[in-house]
Amino acid sequence: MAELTYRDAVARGLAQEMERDERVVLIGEDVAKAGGVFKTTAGLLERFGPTRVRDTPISEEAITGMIMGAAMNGLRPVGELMFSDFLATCWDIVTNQIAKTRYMTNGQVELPLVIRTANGGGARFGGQHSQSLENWAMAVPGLKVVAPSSPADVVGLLAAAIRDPDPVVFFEHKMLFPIKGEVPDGELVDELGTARVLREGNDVTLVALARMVPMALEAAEALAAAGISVEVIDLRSLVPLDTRTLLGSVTKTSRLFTVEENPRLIGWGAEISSIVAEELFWDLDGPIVRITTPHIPLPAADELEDLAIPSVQRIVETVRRSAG
Amino acid sequence: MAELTYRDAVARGLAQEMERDERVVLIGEDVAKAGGVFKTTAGLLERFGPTRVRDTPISEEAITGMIMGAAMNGLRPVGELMFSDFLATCWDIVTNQIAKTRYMTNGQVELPLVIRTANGGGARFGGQHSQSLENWAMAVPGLKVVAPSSPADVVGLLAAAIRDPDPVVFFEHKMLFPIKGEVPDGELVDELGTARVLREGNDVTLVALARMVPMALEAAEALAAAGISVEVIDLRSLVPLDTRTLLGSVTKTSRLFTVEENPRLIGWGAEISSIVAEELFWDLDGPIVRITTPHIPLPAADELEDLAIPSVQRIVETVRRSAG
Amino acid sequence: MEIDTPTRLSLYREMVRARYFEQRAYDLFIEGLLKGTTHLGLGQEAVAAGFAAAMREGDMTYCTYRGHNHTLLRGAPMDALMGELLGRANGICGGKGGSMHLTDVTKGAMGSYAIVGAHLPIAAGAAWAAQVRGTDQASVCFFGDGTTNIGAFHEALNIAAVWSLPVVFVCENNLYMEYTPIGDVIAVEHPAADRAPAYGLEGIIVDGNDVDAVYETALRALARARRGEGPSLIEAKTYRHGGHSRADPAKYRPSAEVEEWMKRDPIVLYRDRLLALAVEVGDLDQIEAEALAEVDHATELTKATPPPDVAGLMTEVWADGGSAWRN
Amino acid sequence: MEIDTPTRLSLYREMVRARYFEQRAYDLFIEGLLKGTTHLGLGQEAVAAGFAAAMREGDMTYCTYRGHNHTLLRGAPMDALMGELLGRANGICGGKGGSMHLTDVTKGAMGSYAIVGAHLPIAAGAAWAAQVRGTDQASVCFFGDGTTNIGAFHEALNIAAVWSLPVVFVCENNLYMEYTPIGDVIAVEHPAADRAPAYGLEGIIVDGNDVDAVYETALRALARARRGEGPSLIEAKTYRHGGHSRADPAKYRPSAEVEEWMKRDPIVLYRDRLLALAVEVGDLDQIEAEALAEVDHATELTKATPPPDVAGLMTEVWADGGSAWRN
Ligand SMILES: Cc1ncc(C[n+]2csc(CCOP(=O)(O)OP(=O)(O)O)c2C)c(N)n1
Ligand SMILES: Cc1ncc(C[n+]2csc(CCOP(=O)(O)OP(=O)(O)O)c2C)c(N)n1
Ligand SMILES: [Mg+2]
Ligand SMILES: [Mg+2]
Repeated sequence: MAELTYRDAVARGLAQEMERDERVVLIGEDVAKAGGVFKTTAGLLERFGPTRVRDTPISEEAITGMIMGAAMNGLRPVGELMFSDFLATCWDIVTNQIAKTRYMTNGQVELPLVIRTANGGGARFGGQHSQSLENWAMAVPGLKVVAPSSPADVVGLLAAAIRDPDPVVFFEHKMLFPIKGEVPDGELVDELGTARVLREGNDVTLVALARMVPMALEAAEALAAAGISVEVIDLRSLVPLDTRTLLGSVTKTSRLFTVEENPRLIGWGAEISSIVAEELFWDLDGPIVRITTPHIPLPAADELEDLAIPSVQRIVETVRRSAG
Repeated sequence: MAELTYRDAVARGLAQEMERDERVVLIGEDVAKAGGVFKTTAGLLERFGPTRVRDTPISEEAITGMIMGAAMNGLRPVGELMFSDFLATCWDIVTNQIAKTRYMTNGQVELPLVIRTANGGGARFGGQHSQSLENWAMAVPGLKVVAPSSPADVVGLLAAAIRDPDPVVFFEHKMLFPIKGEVPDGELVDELGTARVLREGNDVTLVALARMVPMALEAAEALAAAGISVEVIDLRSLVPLDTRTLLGSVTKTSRLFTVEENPRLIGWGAEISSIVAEELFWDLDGPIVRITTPHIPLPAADELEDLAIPSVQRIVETVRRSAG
Repeated sequence: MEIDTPTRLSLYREMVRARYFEQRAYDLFIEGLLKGTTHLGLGQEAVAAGFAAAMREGDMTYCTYRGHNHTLLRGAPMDALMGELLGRANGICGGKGGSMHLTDVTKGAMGSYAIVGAHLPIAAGAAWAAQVRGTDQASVCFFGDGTTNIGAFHEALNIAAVWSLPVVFVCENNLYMEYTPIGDVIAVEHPAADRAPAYGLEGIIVDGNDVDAVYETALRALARARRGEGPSLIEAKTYRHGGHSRADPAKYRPSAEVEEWMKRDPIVLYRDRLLALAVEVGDLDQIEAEALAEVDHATELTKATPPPDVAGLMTEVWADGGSAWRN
Repeated sequence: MEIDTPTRLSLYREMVRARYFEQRAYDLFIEGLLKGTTHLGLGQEAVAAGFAAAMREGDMTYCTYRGHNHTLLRGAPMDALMGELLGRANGICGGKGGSMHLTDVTKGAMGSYAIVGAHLPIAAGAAWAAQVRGTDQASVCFFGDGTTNIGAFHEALNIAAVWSLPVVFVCENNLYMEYTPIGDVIAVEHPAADRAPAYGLEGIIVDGNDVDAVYETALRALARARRGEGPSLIEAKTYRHGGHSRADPAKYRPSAEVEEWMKRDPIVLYRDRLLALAVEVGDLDQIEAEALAEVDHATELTKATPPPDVAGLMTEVWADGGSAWRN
């Protein structure tokens, strides 16, 4: 058991899989010599050499297109997009090509690839470098969507994503890079599509993802002090979606709150809400409430950005107001 | 009052606005000399000349980027993307630039522009030319999203979109191009953000968009015969969203069904469902049911495609099963 | 280089097979049996035939919606292609792909891509994998003149050149995009060849209606790729006999231009050349008869085949064969 | 061309203003007062100053996240820029933009764009509007060497050339992208100039550290644009003194290379030239003192300004001033 940062967990997960399977290769802007702009790939070039860890031009369509082609011809490539906002610059390759090709060829083409990308706000980078875009990927049939909240999950879910025979978009939250957590020694392989109950509770269920998970946990603590027993679920992946864990929890608590970092309209919380509202209609004791960033681009100034993104305080207040 | 096809209504709406305001210009692939691959811009080159109606290279980033720049410098441009699937090839310009620039500059930049595009399935074109992507646009703060279902709405809403000072993505459904409808004579200008109750009813509310609207109406007719009184709402625009009409209707009927052409996960129906489930929690008599295309890319073969997209029969059966 | 007679006969046969296959596709579209759309390569068969003949097993073809010929001539079974066009159970993609997405991975026909430009980086990626794995595969990517103006073209050419990837980019310059002439939207004469120097590449132009020339050019580019010397960008001048897609009558083209190019029909030209080279006319007649019989057979077989099983709707989104997104 | 002394002094002044402003921004970042990020143009001031001097009112500047200098030198108020960097109420974008999105439309500083390449077609579009409306505006678009490999570069250059748009594309080739040298990712020597012929354009290279040369090149390109002769693509060779962003120490650059370029500091070079041209040292000292005072003043003013009113969070998504998406 070692304490690792979320940042180092990325490199650890990549190294574990590259060690195990020589078909695993990594490309992206500044991923090799510089070890990544977030230092998430530090040491990999030195360890695995320039054929397997390679810097690209600033060409996101080439990065994603190349990993698709490589996956069609025997590699298991990992492509890094420096910021998730840049998904937009290669969205055709991701959605129209990578996501659809297996289906359109009736299974002739297998695409075991991973797109890793730094996601999320909080760094005061402004509207074009701060988005939470898991919902964009969730809306596209044929993509699996993973967003870990802890270093151990980073290692295990990244390994699972790399081993998965389908394309996975792997969102690393940039505000979590410095956080530390215990990571078990040895090979770590988790399972996609499994949510985790991080705290048990009876009164309300709080569902969160990525950076919203530590916030939800902190809010649960504060709510416990106010006499509200909160169950906290970390979804970990949106596709596949662990509806069993989710529905199980809400069956018990009869109240659901979602905490999303994305702007409000059609965030993943809307999907969760529509599933639970339909399937547990007769079990709910009150309306499902979605706690989200408002439907605005993210501003840069710290006071504004902090106000935009759901905070512990906002979670606590919303739950108290609706379920207190 | 003249009978017009939905296809001709596009040209009529464009001509009306180009006649009125010389700042309105149109660019896109094959929009000028050929009159558009769907013949939606036929006659405009002849009428308004090559400066105002212009063919572009196959360069979607240039098309959308150019209309953005032009809108910053005194024009009110309309850009055509031949198929909505190609939104993915310029998604950065649409989402990171066009949608965010007003906010990021604190209102210094105004972007009165329209992106028109042929949307939707049913033409047996296969997975890359058939998508319904209104939900993609709805998820992006800063975009208005319009999808008309009738020729009269095409004219009026297109005029409203062109006059709107904000960027609008205007989805024309390619299976509706040949349908005919009455269009009043003279200048027609509708209002964005207004849904329309197309059929009144008491038992259930059916909310639809674009090609799903005629299907919902047909289903309502069939359901009436089965003794279920259905209110049909055509949303017409997703942003702004006419929640007042929507909530008003559901307050009356206490049951809601959404009919979406997009794949299931985080379609616009999820957002509608989450709003209604939260705000009318105590009014609903049963769960909100979403009728959608399954979460798959669209197949090409007719039998498969017809099965994928919601049909009148599927709507009727779903409503009967849940609300009968 | 002297091309031997068996190879030449084979080149002829493949062009004729492609021609008859697509003529039939057109007829079936007009008959209403082929729904959706088709983009025919009628008139452009020499490019497909010349390259397919020069490629080896293991080499990979990436093509577009205008990809019937390329897929067929790499060896995909004609009836399965016909089945896909008609949306029948024998379709090579189970009816899920349609005309714009013909694929036969077992033959190295790695897919037909319908968004302009997207397959260029994908083809480069397949070549990159060949390089990393040390196979001697080459990847060949076909696209149109209009495709040279989209961003993905630029990104793919650049990275392929910098990484010396074994990929051959083949621009089939048929002078038109959908309805707009390429000359209206570029500031250079040759949409592909004049861009090659931007990537440190030689601009190669070939008569795309001369199958021998295409074949030789293909052999050279493939050899270069296999020697590890990097990509080639080849511009093949050609012309489509018909419209862009479906029943487009292509009225936007000057009739003198059309006539001139019809005289340069690659199949007619090659037939004449073969006869001049003392090939027996009977041999050519036989090739044609066989090709027609093959097309007839594929048509009959497909017409007799039912639509795809509707269960297929929900399969093959994922590698587990299914489409479940929840547990 | 002989540049007159007042113009020269003004070029010097503007470079010095930019230099001091950005040095202060760096200090404030290290102090923790500037959150988020900065991308400084220290060392690249001659490009910004030369172009800004050659441009007229009504002309439009499009730049990147590395856009402080360009925005300032088009005339944006220094204190409002400082306010934006520090996220204060006096920020030119009300704190909503931040360092990467400085904009002052009133001065023709049409925005700083932070996604590589996106602003090239946008700048072309502004030029297109000038052409359609018959104004004599030109649009100038600044970007880096690394930007020449992204698709939007290609699409914008091509359409601008074909439509003869009054736009000047300026590649500030500072030899590096973030941490990777440009030479590693292109197959030509000059990332911009060697691509110009692909669009029928002349490849123009200028010493980006010689402000006179930049100024003259800018004047020529702008005149060409205004004459309706179309776009120019100019590659200005330059170097950033510091890292890519924030506190990046730029250790990836060989120290000999850094030293050589530091000797070619555009401000030092120009000071020497002015002195050689018999400008009084006192005049230069005074310019420097005034610039420093201006920066000090902007800093004090900004430090004394509170954060933006939180009400601004929900304004200016739409033209009605608000952010409502429902009725
Ligand atoms: C990104 C994108 N834009 C537009 C289209 C619509 N489209 C399909 S084919 C075509 C013309 C392509 O021309 P070219 O590259 O010359 O190929 P050709 O059809 O002549 O073989 C266009 C515009 C598309 N499929 N993808
Ligand atoms: C599409 C996209 N990819 C990657 C980035 C991350 N990024 C920001 S600046 C930069 C380097 C740009 O290099 P260059 O064009 O030479 O400009 P410079 O920073 O040297 O001025 C990169 C890769 C981005 N902002 N946008
Ligand atoms: Mg063509
Ligand atoms: Mg640079």
